[in-house]
Parts: sequence; C-alpha cells; structure tokens
Amino acid sequence: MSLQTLGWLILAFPLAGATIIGLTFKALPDKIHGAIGTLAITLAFVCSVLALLKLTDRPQDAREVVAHGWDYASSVGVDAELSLLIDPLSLMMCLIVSGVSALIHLYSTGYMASDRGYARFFAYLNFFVFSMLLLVLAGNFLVLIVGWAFVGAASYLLISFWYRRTTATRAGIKAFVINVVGDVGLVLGTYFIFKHTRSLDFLTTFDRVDDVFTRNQADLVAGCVLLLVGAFAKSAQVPFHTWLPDAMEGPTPVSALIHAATMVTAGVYLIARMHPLYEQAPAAADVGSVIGCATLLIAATIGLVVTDLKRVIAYSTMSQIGYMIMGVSSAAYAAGMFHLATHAFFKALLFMAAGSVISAMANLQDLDRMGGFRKALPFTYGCFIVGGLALAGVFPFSGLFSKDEILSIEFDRGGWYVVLGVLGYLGAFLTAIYTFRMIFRAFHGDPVPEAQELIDGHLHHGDPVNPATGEPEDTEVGFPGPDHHIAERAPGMKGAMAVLAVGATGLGALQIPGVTDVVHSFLEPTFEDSSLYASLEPSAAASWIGLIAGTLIGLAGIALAYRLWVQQPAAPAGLQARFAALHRFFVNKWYFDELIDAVIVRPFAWFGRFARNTFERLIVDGAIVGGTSSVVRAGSAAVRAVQSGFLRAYAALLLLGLAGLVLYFLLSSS
Amino acid sequence: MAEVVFFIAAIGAIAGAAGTVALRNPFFSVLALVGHLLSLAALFLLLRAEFVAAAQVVVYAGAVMVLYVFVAAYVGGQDEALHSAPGPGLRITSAIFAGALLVELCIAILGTGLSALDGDGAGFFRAFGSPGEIGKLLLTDYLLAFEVASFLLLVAAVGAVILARRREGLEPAGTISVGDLFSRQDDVGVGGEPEGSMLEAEAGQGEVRR
Amino acid sequence: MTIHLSILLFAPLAFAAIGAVLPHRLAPVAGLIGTLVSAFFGIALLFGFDASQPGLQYVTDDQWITALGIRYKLGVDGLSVWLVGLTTVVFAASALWILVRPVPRARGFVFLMAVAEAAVLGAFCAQDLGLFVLCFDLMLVPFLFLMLGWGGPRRRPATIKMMVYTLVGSLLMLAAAVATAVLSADDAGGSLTFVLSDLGKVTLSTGTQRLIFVAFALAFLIKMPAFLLQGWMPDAYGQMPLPALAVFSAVLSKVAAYGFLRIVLPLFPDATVDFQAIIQILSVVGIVYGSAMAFTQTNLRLILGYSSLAQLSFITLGIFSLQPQGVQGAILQAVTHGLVVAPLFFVVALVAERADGSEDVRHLGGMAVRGPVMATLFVVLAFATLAIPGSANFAGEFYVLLGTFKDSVALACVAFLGVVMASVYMLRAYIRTVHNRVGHEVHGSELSLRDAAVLVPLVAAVLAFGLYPQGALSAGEQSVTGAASTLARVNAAGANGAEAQVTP
Amino acid sequence: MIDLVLAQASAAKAPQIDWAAISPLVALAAGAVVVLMLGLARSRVARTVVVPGATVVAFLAAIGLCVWQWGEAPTSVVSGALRVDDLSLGLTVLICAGGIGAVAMSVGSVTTEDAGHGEYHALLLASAMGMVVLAGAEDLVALFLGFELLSIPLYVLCASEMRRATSLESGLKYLIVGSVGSAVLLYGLALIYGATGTTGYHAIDAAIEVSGFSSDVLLLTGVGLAMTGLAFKASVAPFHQWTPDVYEGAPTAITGFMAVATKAAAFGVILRLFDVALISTATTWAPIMAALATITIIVGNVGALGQSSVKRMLAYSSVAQAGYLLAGVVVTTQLGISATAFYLAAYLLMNVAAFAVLAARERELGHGEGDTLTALNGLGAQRPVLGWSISIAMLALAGFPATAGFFGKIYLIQASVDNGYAWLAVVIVLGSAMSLAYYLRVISAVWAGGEDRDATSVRATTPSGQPVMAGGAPEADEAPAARSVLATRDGDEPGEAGRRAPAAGLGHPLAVGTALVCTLATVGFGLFPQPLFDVAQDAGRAFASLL
Amino acid sequence: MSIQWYLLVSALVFCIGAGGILVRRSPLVILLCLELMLNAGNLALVAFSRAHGNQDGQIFAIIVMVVAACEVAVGLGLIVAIYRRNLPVDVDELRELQG
Repeated sequence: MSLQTLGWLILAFPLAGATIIGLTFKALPDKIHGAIGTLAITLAFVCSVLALLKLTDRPQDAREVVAHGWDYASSVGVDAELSLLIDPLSLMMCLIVSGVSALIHLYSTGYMASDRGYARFFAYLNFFVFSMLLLVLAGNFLVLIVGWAFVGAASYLLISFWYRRTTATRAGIKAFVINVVGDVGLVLGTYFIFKHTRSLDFLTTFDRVDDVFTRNQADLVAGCVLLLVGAFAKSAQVPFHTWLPDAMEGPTPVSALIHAATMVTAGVYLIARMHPLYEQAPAAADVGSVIGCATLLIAATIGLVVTDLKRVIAYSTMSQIGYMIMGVSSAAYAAGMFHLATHAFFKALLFMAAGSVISAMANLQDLDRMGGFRKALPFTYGCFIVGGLALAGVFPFSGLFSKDEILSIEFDRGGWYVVLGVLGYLGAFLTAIYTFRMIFRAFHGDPVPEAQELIDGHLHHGDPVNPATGEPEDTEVGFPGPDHHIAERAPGMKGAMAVLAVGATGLGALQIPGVTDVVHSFLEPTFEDSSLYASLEPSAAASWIGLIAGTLIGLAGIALAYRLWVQQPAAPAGLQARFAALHRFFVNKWYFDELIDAVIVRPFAWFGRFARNTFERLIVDGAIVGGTSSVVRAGSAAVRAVQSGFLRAYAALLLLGLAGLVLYFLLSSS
Repeated sequence: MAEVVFFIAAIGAIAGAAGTVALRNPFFSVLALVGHLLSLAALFLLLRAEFVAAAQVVVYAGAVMVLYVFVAAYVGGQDEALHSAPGPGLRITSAIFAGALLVELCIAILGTGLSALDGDGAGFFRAFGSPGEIGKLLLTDYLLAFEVASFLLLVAAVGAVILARRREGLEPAGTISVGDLFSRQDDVGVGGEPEGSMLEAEAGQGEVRR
Repeated sequence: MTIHLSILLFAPLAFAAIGAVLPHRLAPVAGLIGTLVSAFFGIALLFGFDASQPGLQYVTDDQWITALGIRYKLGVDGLSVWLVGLTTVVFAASALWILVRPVPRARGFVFLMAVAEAAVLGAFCAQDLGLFVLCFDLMLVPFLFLMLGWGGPRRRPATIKMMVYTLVGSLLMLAAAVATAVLSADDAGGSLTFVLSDLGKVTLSTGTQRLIFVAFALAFLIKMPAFLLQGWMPDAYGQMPLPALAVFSAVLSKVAAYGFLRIVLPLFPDATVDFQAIIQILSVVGIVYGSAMAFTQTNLRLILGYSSLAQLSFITLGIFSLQPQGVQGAILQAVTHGLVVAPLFFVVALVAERADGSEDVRHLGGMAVRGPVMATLFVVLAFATLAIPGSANFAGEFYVLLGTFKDSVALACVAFLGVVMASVYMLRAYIRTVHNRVGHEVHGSELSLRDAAVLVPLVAAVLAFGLYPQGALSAGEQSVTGAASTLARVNAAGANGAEAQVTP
Repeated sequence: MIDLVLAQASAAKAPQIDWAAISPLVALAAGAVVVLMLGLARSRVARTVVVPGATVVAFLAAIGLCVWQWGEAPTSVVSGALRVDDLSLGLTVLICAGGIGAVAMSVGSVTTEDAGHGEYHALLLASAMGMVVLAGAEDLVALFLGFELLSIPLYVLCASEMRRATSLESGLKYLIVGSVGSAVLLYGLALIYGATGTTGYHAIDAAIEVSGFSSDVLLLTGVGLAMTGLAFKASVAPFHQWTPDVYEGAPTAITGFMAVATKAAAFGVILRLFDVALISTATTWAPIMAALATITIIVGNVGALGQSSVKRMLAYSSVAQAGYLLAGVVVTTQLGISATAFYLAAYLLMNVAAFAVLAARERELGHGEGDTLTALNGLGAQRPVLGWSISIAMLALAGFPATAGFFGKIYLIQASVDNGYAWLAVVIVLGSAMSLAYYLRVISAVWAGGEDRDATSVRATTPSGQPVMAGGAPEADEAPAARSVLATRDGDEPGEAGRRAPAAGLGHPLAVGTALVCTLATVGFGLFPQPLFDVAQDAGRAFASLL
Repeated sequence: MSIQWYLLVSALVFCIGAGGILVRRSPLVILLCLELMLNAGNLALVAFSRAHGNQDGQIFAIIVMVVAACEVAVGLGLIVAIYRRNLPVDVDELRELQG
C-alpha cells in the first residue's frame, strides 16, 4: 500500500464510521454504534502508524508526499484540487489525533452509555475526527479551509449536543461564529497570499514565497496576520478565546477530544505548516508570539479564580496553547509540536478524570460543591495527579520536557524573546497553582454528600438539573441517564485513562535534552527549508538548567496551592478580600465577553434593529415605496378631484386646453 | 352699401349671440338665437352664398328653432341664476378662457399671410353659390357627403324617437299642453334630493298635471 | 439545430395541459411527469455538455416574429447550462411536493407552475433579447395567480406590491431592450434584430449604453431583489404558497443575476465599467444589510428571504468584480443557492405543519427530538446556506470573494462580514426551530417517507455538489474566460483613455 | 334607398364610383336599414334574435368585403372623399369586430329592450358606418360628417338605458361636451380650409407645399383647433374628461364599443389627417402631440388608480392607452402607423374581453353592481372562464408578455425609439408600470377577493346566473356602501329587470363566449403575433409618402 | 368689405358661444350656445369660400347645418327624456358620475 493510499484510508475510516452510524442509527442497537465508531478511529490510527513506517523507510529528502484526488474547484487560474500532503508534520498530527481520539472513543462508550443520543454522539465524533484529519492532511489551502470549517461544524454540533439546554445551544452558536471569523481570516489570508503566488497548493506556495515576496512585504504580513486570526479563533487565543470556556457545555469526552487534545491545537499546526510564510514575514510571527504569551498569562490568571471544574481545565488549555503558539511563532516548531503532543495526552486525561468526577456529581461542575472525592474515586484521583503533575511541569512528567523546550528556545533566540521566556515561567508557576487548587478542592477535605454516597455504593442520582440555569433537564433525548459513569466502574473508561496516564508520564522521553531527539529529527524534513529550525538548538546544558528551574517552579506552585487550599482553607478568602478588584477582574474573565459584546455584538444588534425598525420602514418601505405611491396617489386624487362631475368644468378644461394648444401653435408660427 | 349692411348684420349677429347667452329665460334665448341666425343669413348673402342663406333662414331659423321653442315650452322656460354651483370662479375663468381664445383667433385671422383675406374675395362666376351650383357639387364632388348627411338625418330621427318615446313605467303620464308654456314648474330640478322626497314630488306632479 | 431545448421547455407545459383536463387528483401526476421529463433532459444536458467549447450548444434557431427581428433562438453555454439543470431539478422537486402534499385546486396550481418553468427555462436558454425579455416578464405571471389563488391571508396587497415593483423594472427593461435593438440596427445599418450574437457585434455609444444599462440593472436588481429595492420582498415572501416560493426564491432571482451575465456585460461593457463601483457598493451593503435583517426576523420565510437578499448580493458582487473568478463564483453561487434554498422552504413547510402552521421561530423549538432525520437534513441545508467550506456554496463564495478581492480588497473585507453574519442568522434559525425546548404548539413528528422523497434527493444533490463543484466550474470556464476577456479589453481601454486624458 | 339616389346622381354627371371599394360602407348602411325594418316585426323572436343576427351578418359582411379587398392598390373613391387602402380596411375590420362584440354583449340586455331592438342595432350600425367613413375620410367634409355620424348615434346609445339616471346623464354629458368638440373641430377645419382653399387632403398637402404656408398662423391655428377636436374624440388629456363619466354611465356593451371602435376610428382619422394632409407641418405639431401623449399617459394612469367601478377604471385606462397610441402618430413613420394599427387591434381584443366579462357579470348582479370591484370578488372561483378572461385582459392591457398587448407595446416603443422619441418610450413604460397597480387590483379581486358574503350568496342563489335580479337577493344582501354610488333613482328597478330576466338567458353565454374568444385571440397573438404584424405592416404601407 | 371682418365676427361669435356654454346651466341654452359655435364655423366657411372663390366652403356649411339639426334633434330628445324621468334639467345637478 502506497503512502497516498494510506493517506486516503486515514480519512476514509472515520468518514465511513460517521456515515454508517448516521444511516443505521435506527436500525442497529446502540452498543454496536459505539463499537463501530471506536473501530473506525482505531483503524485510522493503524493506518497512521503504517504510514509512519512507510515514511520513515523513505530517504530524508523524499518525505513530503502529495496524494492527488480530483479537481475540486479548479478554474480560471485557481488550482483547487483535492490533494493531501503527507509529511512528518501532518503524520505526527495524524498519530496524535487518531490515537487520542481512539482512546476518547473508548472512554465515551462507557461515559455516554446511558445517553439517549449515543449513536448521534458517535456519528458526530467520527465526523469530527474525519474533519480534523482532513485539516492536518490538507495539501492545499482550500482543503485546509474545508477541514478547518468542518471541525468547527463538528465542534458546534458536539457543544450543543444536549441541544435542549439553551445554554448549550448558545455556547454552540458562539463557538461556531467565532470559528467562522477564524475561517474568514483564513480565507482572506489565503487571498493575500494567492494574489502573489497564484497557487493554492502548499508546496508550490512555499516554493514561491521567497521569490514573490520580499521580507515583511505588506501583503504577506497582512496575509499571515489573517492566517493568525484563523489560528487564534480555532485555538482560543486572545481575543478570540471566549467561546472555549462556554464550550464546556458539551459532554466531557467532547471537551477532552476537541477542546483539549485536537481541534484547539489546529492553530499551532497551522502556524507550523505555514512556517515558510512566517519566516518571510517575521512581523506577523511576532504577533503570534506576543499573543500566545498574553493568552497563556491571561488564561492562567482566570484559571486561578474559576470555580467550574471543567472551565479550570479549559483555561489551562488556553494557557498551554498559548505556549505552543508562542513556540511555533518563535520558530520553536518541534518544541511547539512536541508540547502539542504531550498536552494532548495529559489534558485529555485531565478531562476524562474530570468527567468521572462530574458524573459522580450528577453533572454538577462547581468546585465549591466538591470535595473529598479522594476515597470515592481513587483511580480518578490518581489520573488527576498524573495529569496535574504533567501540566504543572514536574520532573519527569512529559509536560515539563515539552514546555521547557519552548522556553529554552525563547531564551536561545535572545533579544526580547527572553521576556517571553520569563513570562512563560511565570505562567508555569500560575499553572501549578491553579491545577493543584483544582485537585485539592475536588479531592481533599471532607467528602461532600455525593462522594459519601459513592463511597457507600450508591449508583444513581436524581433528576438532572441544569447547573447554569437551575431548570430541570429534559432527558428525553441526548442527556445522560441517572447512572453514574465513573472510571472506577467502566472498564473502557478506565483503560483509556490508563493509556493516557502512561503517555502523560512517559512521553517526555522522546525529547530528553542531550539524550533523545526523536521529535526534532522526525520533523526535520518538513522544516528543512527553515533557516531557524536547525540553528535554534539550545545546548543540552542550558536545557537541563531550564528543566530544573521548571520543576522547581512547578513544585513551588504546588506547595503554595497545598498551603492555601489544604493547610489553611481560610486563606484564599482572605486573599480574595484583599485583592477584591483583581479578583473581580479575573472572575469576570478580564471582561472580554463584555468587551466583545460592547464592541461587536451590540453594534450589530443595534444595526439589525435599526435596519428592521427604521431603515426598512422609513427608507425601503417609506421613502421608496411609500414616497412613490403617495406621489402617484396624490396625482390620482388630483385627477379625480378635477373630474368633479360638473359638465361645465369639463367644458372649461377643454377650452383651457384648446387655448393652450392654440397658443403653442401661435408661438411656433412664423 | 355693402359695408352698412355688413355692420348692421354683424351687429345683429353679435347681439343675437350675446343675447342667447345672456338672457335668463331660455325662451328668450331661443328668440335671440333666431335673430342671430337671420343676421347671419344676411352676412351669407353678402358673401354670395345665396343657397346657404336661404337654407339658413328656412331650415335653421325656421324649422330647427321651432323645435327649440317646443322643448323650451315643454321642459319649462324657467329663469336661472347665472351664478351657481361650480362657483363664481367659473364665470370669471370662462370669460378669461373665451377672451383668450378670441385674442388668439384674432391674431390668427389678422396675422395670416393669406392675401385672399385682405380683399373682398376672389373673383367669382355668376352662378357662384346658386342652388344649381351647390346642387351639382353635392351630387358630384360631395356625393358621399350628401349621402352620409342624409343617412345622418335618418339616424338623428331614429335617435330622437328612441329618446323621446314614451315608455311604460318610466315616466309619469303627462301631456304637453299650451298651458305648460306658462305654468311655472317648481318640481324640476329636485334630483339632488333623496329618493323619498323625489317620489313625493313625482306624485305631486302627477296630480298637478291631471 | 436540435430540439432538445424545446422539449426541455415545453414538456412540463404539455403535461400540465394534459393535467388541466384530468381530475384534480391526477393533475399533479401529469405535472410531475412533465417536470421529470424536463429534469431528465436538463441533467442529460449537463452530462452532454462539451465544456471545452466556448460557444453555444444545442442551438435552436427559428423564425418567430420577423417584423421585429425576434427569433426563437435557444442555446446553452457555460453560463446557463447549470442554471438550466438547477431549474429543472427544483421544479421537479416542487412538482413532487405538490403530488405528495396535495394543494387545493391542484390543476390550476400545476399548470401555473408549468408556465413558470417554461418561462424560466426560456429566459435561461434564450439567445434572443426579445425572447429573454418576454420570458423574464412572463415568469412573473404564474406567480401572480399562484399568490392570489393560494397565498396567505394578506395576499392581495402583497401581490400588487410585488408585481408593480418588479414590473416597473421589467417594463423599463422592455423599453431598453427595444432601444438596444433599434439603435444597434441604426448603427450597423442592418435590419432590426434582437439576436444576442448580432447585437454583440455592435457597440453603442457610451451615453446610450449608460441609459440602457440603468434600465436593465433596475429590472434585474429589483427582481433579485437587491438592497434598497427589496420593498416587495417581505410581503411577497410572507404570502406566497411555499411550493411556489421555493422555486421563486431558488430560480427566479437567478434569472436576474444571469441577465447581467448574458445581456448586460457583453452588450454594454462600457456602461458596466462605469457603473461597476455603484453596484459593487450596493451589493456589499446588501450583503450586510440582508444579513442583519435576516438576524432580526422571526418568521422563517423572511429569514430565508433576507438571507437570499444577501446571497444574491454576493452573486452580484461576483459579477461586478468583472474578474473571471468573480463571474465563475457568481454562476456557481447562483446554482448552489438555488439548490439549497428550495429544500429549505420545504423544510419551512414541514416545520410549520408541526407547529400549527406557525412559521415564527418564537413559537418553535425542539423539533429534533421527534424528528432527528428532519433535523439532520435541515442542518445540512443550514450549513450549506451559510456556505461552510466544503459545500459548493463555499466554493462559489470563495470565487466570488476572490474576484472581488482582486478588484478591491476593502469591498471584499466588508463582504466577509456577510459570511460571518450568515452563520449567525442561519444557526439561529436552525436552533430556534429544532433545538432548544419544545415550543408550546409544537407537536413534532418524524419526516414521513413521502416528504423524504422530496427532501432527500435534494439534500443528496447538495452533498454531491459539495463534493464536486468542479463540474459547474468547468462548464463555465470557457464562457467566462470569453466574457472576461471582453471586459479586460474594455478595462484596459478605459484605463488607457483615462491616461490619455491625463497626459495632455 | 341609397342605391336609388346614387343612380340618379350617376345619371346627372356620373362621378366615378368604385362600388367594390365602398362596399363595406354599403353593407353597413344596408344593414342599418334592414335592421331598422326588422325591428318593427311583431314577433318577439324576430326582434330579439333575428335583429342581432342580422346586425352581426352586416358586420361580418363588411369584414368579409374588407378582407376581399385586402392588399389591393390604394384608391381614392367617390371623388376623393374616401381613401380605400389597407389602413382603412384594417380599421374597418376592427370597427366591425368591435360592433360584433357590442352586439354579443347587448343581446338580451335591458338596454336593447328599452331602446327597441331595431333602433338600437340600427344606431350601432350607423355609428360603425360613421367610423368607417372617418377612418377612410380624405376630405374635410367627409371627416366632419364621419365624425358626426359616429357621434350622434352614440349619444343616443349612451342614453338608451333610460331607466338608469346615470345612462341619461352620460348621454347628455357626451352630447354637450362632444358637440363642443365637434364645433371646435369644425372651426379648425374651417381655418384649414381657409388657409389652403381646399378640402381634399392631398390638395391641402399640395397647397401647403406650394404656398410655403407650413408655418402660417392661420393654418396652424386651424391645426390646433382640429387637433383639439380629434383629441377629444380619442380621449386625449386634457380633453378626456367626458370619458370616465360616459363610460361608466353608458350601457356596458356601448361602453365596450366606444372604447374599441371609436378609438380605432379616431386614430385612423388622426393618422390620416396629420400624416397626409398636414405632414409638412409635422415639425410643429409633433412635439406638442408628444407632450399631449405624455400628459394623457400620466393622467389616464393616475386617474385609474383607486376607482371602485371597473368600467370607470377601464375608461381611464383607455385614456392612458390613447396616450400610448398617440406615440405611434407622433413619430410620423410607416412604422408608427403599423404600430398604431397593431396596438389598436390588440387593444380591441383585450378591451372587448374585459367588457364582455363585465357584461356577463352584470347579467348576474344587475347594472351598477356588476362593474364594481367588489362584484368581481371571487369571480375566479365561481366562474373560472370569466375570471381567466378578465385576468388575461388586464394582463394584456398592462403589457404582460404572451399577450397581444405585450407586442403592441414593443412595437410602439420600437417606433418611438426608431424616430428619436426614446423619452416617449420611457414615458410609455412608466405609464404601464403605474397601470399595473389598478389592473392588478382587478385580478386580485377576481382571484383573492374576499370569500365574503355577497359573492357566495350570488353563488348560492343563482346556479345559472339568471334569477338574481328577480329575487333581488344581492340587493338585499349588498352592503349599503357598495351600491350607494351607483344606485339608480328608480325604486322599482329590480322588479322591472326581473320581468325581463328571461331574455338574459341567451345573452349570458354570448357574453361569456365573446370574452373567451377575445381572450384566446389575445393569448394567441401574444404567442404568434406574426400574422398581426404582417397585417399591421400592410396597413403601415398605406401612406407611401412616409418613411 | 374685407373678408377678415367676417372672420372677426365669426371668431367673436365662436367665443361668445364657448363662453356661454361655461356660464349657463340649462342644457337647452347650452345647446343654443353650441348652435352659436357651429354657426360661427359656418360663417368662417362661407367667408373663406368667398375669399378663395370656390364653393367647397358653402357645401361644408350646408352639411354643417344638417349636422346641427341632427345634434339639436338628439339633444332636445335627451332633454325631454331627462325631464320625463323627473331628473333635473340642469347640468350642474347631473353629477352622479364623477371621480
């Protein structure tokens, strides 16, 4: 089997899975749908692995393979065929996406077992994986955009999976619209680039970049910044991030898969993929670095104060993607991609564990209501600890290696990038605090009633209530039943979490400074045209210093968290009171929602109302229709008034007309 | 001589016309018109239109005007106010219109470059305007006009019959009598009133007539 | 000389005429057969079309009215072949709709629809200006009666408004068309002819072109409708019976867009260049305005109506980018929008049926619970309407905006607002209909098989088209390149002229 | 009678008479006399069936004779009084067709009964004869006579439904305003005669050419006066004011006849007088006539808006159509004449269809009820044939495609543009656009008019459409507002009408049939207009001197 | 006597007739005024006939007389009919038809 065929197969399995489930959702029993879905993704993963083997067989300079499908929309100078680009970068993404997805599918078979929308869920999920794989395998801009939008659509469908919650549908539409903004940025950026390169094909474009663009040429910078808009929207970077916390309305596996492991990292992939452009337009790349850095800090500060379990993880996701964006924008391609991979593992793990807790809490996600689950959910607790350590960056967990590689490259680049590195460490400290704040608050302390019930063996809870609105949930369709779905009791969930925990722990081994260099060298063919890729290679010693510093910072954060939330549970309240303004600022998420509301939503809503109530009524119906018709009507009234019925008036008009006519003829006579 | 006759006849014609318009009793208007027609006949004679003049007197001033007299008598020669419904404005406007038209026509007549109008007229042969000449023309060049005119008379007769014929149930029984000429008929002109009162008026009229 | 197109045109009419003498129950069957024959020919045309040839294909050219030089000349080229296909398909779907959901007094309905189909196809196939104008005006007539006979409760004023509005433009166009022919004949010194290919040989003076352009543009923009000229649309959309509205929105508006391509660009190139900016701005404003209005409406029909306004503005924008990409995109967009909006109106009918006839989103909600299939079909259509990448609509929009971008970056950027807003209003409509809590009067039920028979093929077509929009693009390429080269010439000439004016 | 006189005349000096050429005229005249005689018959059948039949035969004979002579070289007959060419023959056909329509509409109506069958039909034929004379007149005397022969019977016919006050009112208004028009025309003709010294068209033309008097003030004043008189007859604004009142008040059949036939004759004479006799003054009169056309189009269309009486609306519409037709005169080309002729033909078809529907509806509802918009409510559902007929007629009048009216408008626009009157073409289309508002109101009433009480009650009480009047049901049910305007002053009308109702039995299907035939022809010529174009072009070639 | 004088008389009579139609309400008198207008035309015709020395104008005048007589007959008939129907013999009252 050729690489091209494998590429197509990687796409084909999830699509087939989605289609089959969609078509047979009434005909087959639910369990089979879960199996089909999981199998489809597993097969895609297998194909990815096979492709990896094939690719590594090839010589270093022949590791960029293009698979041509058919002309998709090629005409009048636009070359838009359906083509895939299989190279180390895309294959790495394939492996991550299909691998993590397979595990999450497995987890979902347990977690969603009593949900009435079981089949629908797997269809959506398979469709999402297909879209994501299409995105990463895309061989040209158009296919990339298609995949880009499809994942947005799938994300929308999954966020509003429990569509009878108005909160869910609202979150869905918000996510989708912001994603469309991203799509627009992507398309517009593509236009700027296409205008000069006259090709949509990636390889052709990259070949021509240096010829057609001068360094920092305005069009190129504009195009790259617009591409960044796409990346930011998808990866929840400031200021396009507001959808991500709301997206937690979706079922937890969705959060794990889409809003942590895969989709939100698409922006990172995009920047890495477009590196020849960004290297020619460093100004745009710097925008990415700065925004990434800003996001990682902003998200971390919000993460400190959020009380919703899933949202804490969501903000941590934003923050971690900030690292990645910062990294790939600063030419730390391999490091960024590596962090993407490790993050996928530990973040998915965290979400799954959180799902377990939430299920135990009957869908309540509020940290204030939680506590003492350590005994009730020991396995979940273990997973949380592993994920938390990886996230906080403690040796030897994977997160440390990947994050510190990014930071050490920032330091290596020198100049103002050093600031970014320092801020990165500050972020790491905050990360450790909020991560363990979450863990301590959920698992330590006295068991809440739910935890106690679980310890007592109680397996069901009452009618679900929407935590956001307080209204009773409509469980008729698409909502978990009264059963608890906790990792402790579902082997599928447990297995998936275990695998991820292993990955989260050990994946760092791929890139141990001075020891292994797997990721970097594997990605080399993709980045061989990059001038920075090879040159930015911090020394092993510097890296090790970074690692140690990272670990120490992480441990310090954990210690602080332990002190605040375990040893002195009253302290946080005191801090809150002391820094009330700051706290309010963080709790209100830096007022981004309000800002966007005021700057964009309200003006548009006003415009809509103006259009409907004023413009349409006054101008379109009033001036144009009404004006014309009232003139005509006035004329009609005049004509009818003259038509008075008085015979003599008729004769008078006749004579008047006659006099006028004769006058004309008199005047025109010689 | 011709001038004197012309002026007398012209003044007669104009006076007759003015009288027709200005006299308030339709009956007198008719008489004024007869005067006007006779004056015109004189003018026709001055213009060497013997046959036309004769026809004017015999047919027009004679026969046609008699019709008018009868009808005036029948429907009542009541006086009427000269100012009425459409408002006094109409009178002034009509005077202005008529005046404007007159000025225009005068300009046309006086301003023309047609030399034939300046003199007494072109030369003519002896029989000009005689019945014989007119008859010949009518039966040759104007044969169609002649025929159509005769047909028109037929049509007018038929039309008048249709209109004036008495019909069952359409109008109250009434007869034309000499007395009608002199009796004031208050009951006409009530059409603007509501139906009920009109029916009453109709009944009343029937009684009066009987 | 072929008669394919004549069969295409008159088959529905012939069968509907048969149907008119059958009982009311059977009339829709006859109507369906007629439209299917037509659809068969229409689709066969798509496959038989030789995309490599620039000129007309399947030409029928016959004498009709020698006195006026109007010929019965039909033909398709890349600009029209897919629109013809679209028309036949949408009408066939509508005919099927009438069959599965009988309307009262079906004979009349079927017959009027057939007249409409013949007129629309005539307009698309016409290669004679007189024939085009005739068909363009004629296609309104059946809708007049359809609205009056089968429309909503406030149909009378709505009908009059619509007809007066649209015919003001049409009549001006009539005058302009005659003027074009007469003045061309004067200029060329030949005899009077309305045949487009002959008219294209003569270029009228710029002043004349401008006047004529205004008349044509007014007709087309009203029919679409474009921004500022949409006064008739809310009322008419609100009152028209849905099977008729589906084809009205799907097809009739496209005739106007097509008219720009077929008539205005080739015949009045100078005026087109002169008015380019105005129409582009009008289109861009229309995109934003239509989207904003669609967002504020609560009636599903009006949401779709204003969304159509925005979409049609996209099409106009593409055409008046005067770039080959823009024109290509406009054609594709015209086809795809038609293909999407027709089933959407069917969905509206289904929705209304499940909500005691209400089409107001405030009364709807939660229909996906009982009708997952319906909801799925709806979501596919909704995504296609908002031109999600991967749909053919996107391919069209991509080309349109690329053309616009090449012409003016600023306009393209504003136009992109419409793309974003489309997602807002379309998802809002979708969510408030099938998601959220179940509305009070909603008694949801699944799509019945007969309804599926109408909807599923259309949705399948949407999906298939999304997979392979290349077909339409390939067909149009030759024609568009031809048209664009004319314009490029004019553009160049205009630029040179401007320079020439500046230098002295 | 006539033959006898003619025989004497030929004995006197024997002017050359081309009998074949004037045969249509003779047919009409003979028909009038015969019908008048037949009307005296005692037998009711003879009066109600044979008389209309004979009238139709006379009209058909005239049509046949015209067709027979079609395409022959134009000749001047009866000492140059009449011109027989394809234009006059074509107009004769139109006039006679209009006459047949009027007969079909009036069969069994109260009007014929009131006026007397023989007299009524004789007057109809006489009026048609006047029109034919007018259409062919090539001599000022013939013109004036034709004008009067056309008018005088019509004055009577308008007033002939004497039980209705409005009928009499319309007759009197028509008579007085019409006579003013005649007098003005006469004075104008007198001035033209005075300026040129002759009454024959060709001689006038020659005289103007020879004397170079084309801008003489006397002549032009005469032209102005004559234009006024003729414009009056053609309902050109501002001389149109009689039209709405007379059309509304006159019996429907007569209104229909006036609308189509008078218009044909009036435009025939305008074309001939201005394009033959006064062609050398065209530069002077064409602009003012274009201005008149504009005013007419505006006034007619604007006035028609908001009318509640369909007849009145059609009257204003006919004013507007006169404006369109005037455009064909203004351009002074053969094309213009063809266009005018074509439009007249189309106009005939669509108007007769409309009036026939009104007549049929009147049979069902009674006069004054049948022609209101509300009376048409639900017509489409109750009487589909009538509904379609009036709808198509309205569409055709508005110039929708696939009707003859569409091509009529195209042709007029073409003629206008062709001779540099593009702005007039724009006025025409804008006027048409305005006209839609009222034409569509009719259609919307027909198809969507309230499923309200009165329409359904008519349906319920009159399955065959006859006994309504007798039962008086609509009277009783009608909303007071609907009838107040047009209610007659006679309290006993329903009973009266009821007594005569059986006669309506034949009339109704005839009216429906007329409507149907005209509608089909309208659509037919809308799809295949070429034959009509051929005829119109033949007619246009009548004036060889024009371009 | 210059022909123009006749014409001036004719014009004056014509205008008097025209004015009379405007100021009088009785249809009978209006008919009389119409007669005035027609007669003005006749006078003009005869005068022109004399001026040109051909008799066409006279023929025309005779025809006009016929026409006038016909109009009178019909007009008077109408007036009688109106009177018989008890309708007002006053043109200002006859305005059922208007608008």
